[in-house]
Amino acid sequence: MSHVHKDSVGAKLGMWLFLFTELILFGGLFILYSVYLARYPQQFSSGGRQLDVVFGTTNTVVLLTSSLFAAMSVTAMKRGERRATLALLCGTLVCAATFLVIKYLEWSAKFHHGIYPNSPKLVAGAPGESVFFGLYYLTTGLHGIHVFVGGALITWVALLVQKGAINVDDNVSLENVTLYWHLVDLVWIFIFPLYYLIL
Amino acid sequence: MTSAENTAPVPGGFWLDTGKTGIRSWIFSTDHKRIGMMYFGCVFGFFLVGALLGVLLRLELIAPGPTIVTAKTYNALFTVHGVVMIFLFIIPGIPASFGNLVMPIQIGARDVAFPRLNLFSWWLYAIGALVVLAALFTGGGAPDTGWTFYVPFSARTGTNVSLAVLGVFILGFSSILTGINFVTTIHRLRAEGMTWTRLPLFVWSLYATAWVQILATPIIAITLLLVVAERVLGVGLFDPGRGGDPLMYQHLFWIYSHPAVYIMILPAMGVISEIIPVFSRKPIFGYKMIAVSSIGIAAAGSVVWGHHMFTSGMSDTAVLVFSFLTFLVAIPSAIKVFNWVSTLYKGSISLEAPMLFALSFILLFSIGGLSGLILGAAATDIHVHDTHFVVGHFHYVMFGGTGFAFIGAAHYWLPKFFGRRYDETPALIGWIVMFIGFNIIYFTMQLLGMRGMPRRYYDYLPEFAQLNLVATIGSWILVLGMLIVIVNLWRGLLKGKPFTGNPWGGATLEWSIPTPPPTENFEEDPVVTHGPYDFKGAGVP
Amino acid sequence: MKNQLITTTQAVDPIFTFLFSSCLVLLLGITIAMIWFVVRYRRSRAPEPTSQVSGNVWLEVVWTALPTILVMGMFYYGWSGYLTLRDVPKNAMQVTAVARMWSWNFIYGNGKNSGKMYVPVGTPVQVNLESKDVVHGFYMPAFKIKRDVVPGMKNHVWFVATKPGSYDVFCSQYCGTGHSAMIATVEALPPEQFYSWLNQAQGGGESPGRAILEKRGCLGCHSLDGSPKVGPTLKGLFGTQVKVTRGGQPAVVTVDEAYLKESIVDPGAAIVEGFPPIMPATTDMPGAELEAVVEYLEHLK
Amino acid sequence: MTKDGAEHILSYGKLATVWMVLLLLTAATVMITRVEFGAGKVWAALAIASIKSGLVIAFFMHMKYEPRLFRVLLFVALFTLAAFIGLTFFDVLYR
Ligand code: HEA
Ligand code: HEA
Ligand code: HEC
Ligand code: CUA
Ligand SMILES: [Cu+2]
Repeated sequence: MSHVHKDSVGAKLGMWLFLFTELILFGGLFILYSVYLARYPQQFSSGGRQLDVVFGTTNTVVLLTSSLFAAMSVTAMKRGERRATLALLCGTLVCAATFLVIKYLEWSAKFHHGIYPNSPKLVAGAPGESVFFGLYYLTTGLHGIHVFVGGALITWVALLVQKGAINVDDNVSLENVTLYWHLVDLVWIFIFPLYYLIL
Repeated sequence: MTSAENTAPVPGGFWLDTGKTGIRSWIFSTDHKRIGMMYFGCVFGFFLVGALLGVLLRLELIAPGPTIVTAKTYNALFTVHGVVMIFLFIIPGIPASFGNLVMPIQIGARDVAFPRLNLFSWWLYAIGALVVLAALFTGGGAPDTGWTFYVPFSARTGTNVSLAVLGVFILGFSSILTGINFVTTIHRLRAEGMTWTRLPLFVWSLYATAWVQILATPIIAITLLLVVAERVLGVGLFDPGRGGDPLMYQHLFWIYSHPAVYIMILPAMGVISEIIPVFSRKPIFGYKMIAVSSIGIAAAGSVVWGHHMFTSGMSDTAVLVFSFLTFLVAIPSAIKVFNWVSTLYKGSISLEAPMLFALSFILLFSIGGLSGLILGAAATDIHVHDTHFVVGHFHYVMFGGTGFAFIGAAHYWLPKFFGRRYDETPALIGWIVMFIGFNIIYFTMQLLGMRGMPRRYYDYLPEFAQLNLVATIGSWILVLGMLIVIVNLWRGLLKGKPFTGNPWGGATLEWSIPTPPPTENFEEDPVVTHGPYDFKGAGVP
Repeated sequence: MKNQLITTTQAVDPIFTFLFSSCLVLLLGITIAMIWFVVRYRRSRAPEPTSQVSGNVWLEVVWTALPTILVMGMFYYGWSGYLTLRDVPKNAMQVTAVARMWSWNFIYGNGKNSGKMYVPVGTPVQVNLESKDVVHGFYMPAFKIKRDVVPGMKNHVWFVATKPGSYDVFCSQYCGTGHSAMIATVEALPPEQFYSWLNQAQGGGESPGRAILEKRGCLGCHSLDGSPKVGPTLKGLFGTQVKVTRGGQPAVVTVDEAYLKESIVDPGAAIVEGFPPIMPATTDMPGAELEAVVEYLEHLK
Repeated sequence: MTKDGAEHILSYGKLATVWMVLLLLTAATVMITRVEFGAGKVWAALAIASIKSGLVIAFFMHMKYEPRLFRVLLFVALFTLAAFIGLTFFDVLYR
């Protein structure tokens, strides 16, 4: 009867629909990736070998762990453990920051070697190589933006938890934000082998 | 039936019942009806802007050689005409305005699932529109790429493509959020008894549309970002000099933009499916087939994008596959047309304005759709691709289809929200003039295309002069008709005769609540006991 | 005689006829039914609906199945015609069409090139399409053929002229300011005439500078007769004073040899007032050609 | 109002187990891709990535405990993306 009833299933449905759009947003880049991989297997492979597997693997572990923290924070909230929730969310944030720092190091190393969009080195190099690194920067860049946004959202829900606006009975926002965070992880699960390993 | 026949009541309902009427009560309102109204105002405004540009295009083409503008201006004109019409008028057109206005009422809800998100969508729309407009006057001036933004040209032209594309990106975001909101609303907020088979067909069509918005729009988002990356960062993903493939841009663009044409037409089909049974006083023929064919069009329509690329140098295998799939889309469309026509059989047909527009929709959409078959067949598309035949095709489906449905919907539903109505006679005259003008301009364009006049041509050979002159004259007739219709509708809504009760005799829920609807829509949560076209069950006389 | 050659027009025209006539029949059927229903069952004549049927399974099946069969026929017919357009006859003569903003240049096997395409009547011609900049479209309405000219991609079309005459080539894919001016002519000549043209020395009698302007596509943007095009006319240019913007500053230069060379090699350096900065830089022009062009422009009065 | 069943709460232990498996799978991908077996690598790595994402979706994202509708819709979205990629390859592969 009441106009402002909370429909948590509806809210989650909405969030999932939004995640589909994110999936397809990255999907566009994966379409390009698969097409250009089919066209330039050699250059992709040599490009991939120039990426740092150690950085990549570390970041994978960092993100998986952050996802674990995020998922646990939901469990904690539903059990009414507010302090634990906050601690876990902070853990997630730390992981997010670590991820971004590592990404920064990785990118600057590449820049240092003269590999960045439109760099003279890439312009002069084999055609497929410039495509590979172009895609690499766009994909990881877009992903990085998502990590950043996800971090901001987590901070926001952490504040709400702190205030008690998110609590045992009403915690869809927390669930939804963690869903978003898992998506960021999900995308990385594919970026990692495709760019760092396969080739 | 109405006691208030000659006392002219001021509009009440959601306009006044909250006691708030200032501009802030609108632009920060989360009421789906107010948001729908705001969308309607903006969308309609942009339609007029786009139409003015279209008339200028025709004026330039009145005779060969330069007439009123330079080549560069002409190119900017059709680009802006296309962008405004597609992204600011027709895509948000019916779903965001009439969808917002009536869909929640039709399913017996008090609002959409996420009212604040709904408001946010409108804001994004407004901001995106402003950004697009800003692109016209800043940087290198209005973009001159065509609404398709094909690379490499869009990557190297000096005009302000980046900003325009960013605006479209924001508009895409707005469209996505509306889609998410509608799917969730339709799944979660149906009133008790509102089963899937009692859903009005307009709601079905919005549901299918919303899915296309959700699943296809992200692709245009990323594509447009790539264009910006191409221009600003020089990434070179589509630059053949660096191993990029310009055709991949075309694929990505059409992966969205073909499904987008079904974002444009499906809600229009929904409107027609509402109007036809009401004005024939007969249940719609083949309810289930019409509902399912909306989903069918959305699904099949998502996999036919390659038909825009038959001449591009795409592989012949792809031509085969995409041509085949294109023809599949025609089948659900045919089902709808046949069912609409059958609904008329043995009905009691009243030719008021909404019905006139609905019936002309069927005709014009059929002409446009059938010409789409000529484009879908590989051999014939080669000749008419990128000619005025295509221009004729899409104006038939977009303007003759969606545009006419939009105007029909305005005559059908707006009185419900204003509490006043337009006059029938001027509407009839305006409609006749429009219909004649419309066919003169766009049928002539198809003839021009058959004779080989390419589109996006500022200047043309003398052999095309006569037909172009005819088309331009047609555009003036069309303007005249539109003016009559619009002025009549506008005056009617503000000062016309009162409109209360259920004058059309509709059986969907919006006709069961007061006019104009109160902010809360329903005093009590409704319980639905009859189908949307069960006029007897709804107690409609 | 050789076995019958199906021209592109012969392949496509019957498909148009078939499609248009089936569409016309459908459209007429729908229109007539609608008008008839509206007249017969208008409210003044039929105040109450006389039926409340809301569906019929058999009708649905019929009007799903029949259109399916029809459109499959349309698809198949359209596809088979497309195959003819793609299937180049074995003995086809090869010509390369080079598209740039906004002109066409046609290059023949023996190195001869021309801004107008000459073809022998009766011999199939395969046109190989090459773009120097953006996407263009090679469109010959008379032969119902069209193919995009995509940079970095090998595309082709073929056609055969059965009658002598001249035909238009349009650029069908939007390519910027000069898009609608990117028109060329195809002259179909009797074979003897064609071969004597083909074997004539390049630019016979014409100055070499002019031939270079044509080959390089300069004439797409510059006229030699004083008429304005996308770029300033080259007629009588030498020795005049032009207002330009150099490094953001307005300046006046007298057109001399150095300025001409600069304009060609680095057109961005000085932009003529009233024109957009769109001229592509020509960096791959051998010195001798450059001299020839400048020499020609000096005397173009 | 319908209350949508008792909410399912995942235990920390279960989440941690999933995390362990994810780490193992990551290690497996790195290893697999270091050995030489040509194009098979691509598919192997993608297969593992799919399993990993399946785990994340099912447990971290609770999909396993959501109404069936959610799974159907997810399938629709994935299928759409697959169709986009697949149909593009009709061009790319046969050009
Ligand atoms: C509202 C928008 C809309 C709609 C609904 C459609 C509907 C269709 N379109 Fe259209 N189209 C556009 C908007 C739209 N189009 C635009 C904007 C472009 C150009 C973009 C650009 O380049 O700028 C375009 C371009 C376009 C092309 C590319 C042309 C080219 O550039 O070479 C093709 C090719 O296949 C095509 C085909 C079709 C088909 C087969 C349908 C079908 O869905 C039509 C189905 C309808 C019917 C078939 C008619 C009704 C049915 C009957 C009357 C019953 C009898 C029918 C049978 C028995 C089959 N369209
Ligand atoms: C919904 C979509 C829509 C609509 C409704 C229209 C409506 C019109 N269009 Fe549009 N058109 C497009 C979408 C649309 N167009 C698109 C997508 C393109 C492709 C762009 C590209 O190539 O990139 C295009 C291209 C296009 C071209 C081809 C340009 C070229 O290729 O060279 C032309 C040329 O004649 C044209 C003309 C018109 C005209 C005369 C109208 C008229 O029908 C408008 C008539 C309506 C009115 C005039 C309304 C009445 C107005 C008033 C009452 C206000 C007062 C107005 C005046 C006094 C003038 N359009
Ligand atoms: C894309 C169209 C285009 C093409 C192709 C083109 N030009 Fe230009 N050209 C221009 C424009 C526009 C200007 C004026 C703006 C500027 O100075 O850059 C110009 C300017 C010039 C000028 C200076 C004219 C003056 O009035 O000062 C010369 C000389 C010239 N072009 C020669 C050539 C030659 C030679 C070629 C072929 C190798 C060529 N152009 C190809 C568009 C073009
Ligand atoms: Cu070249 Cu259009
Ligand atoms: Cu299409």
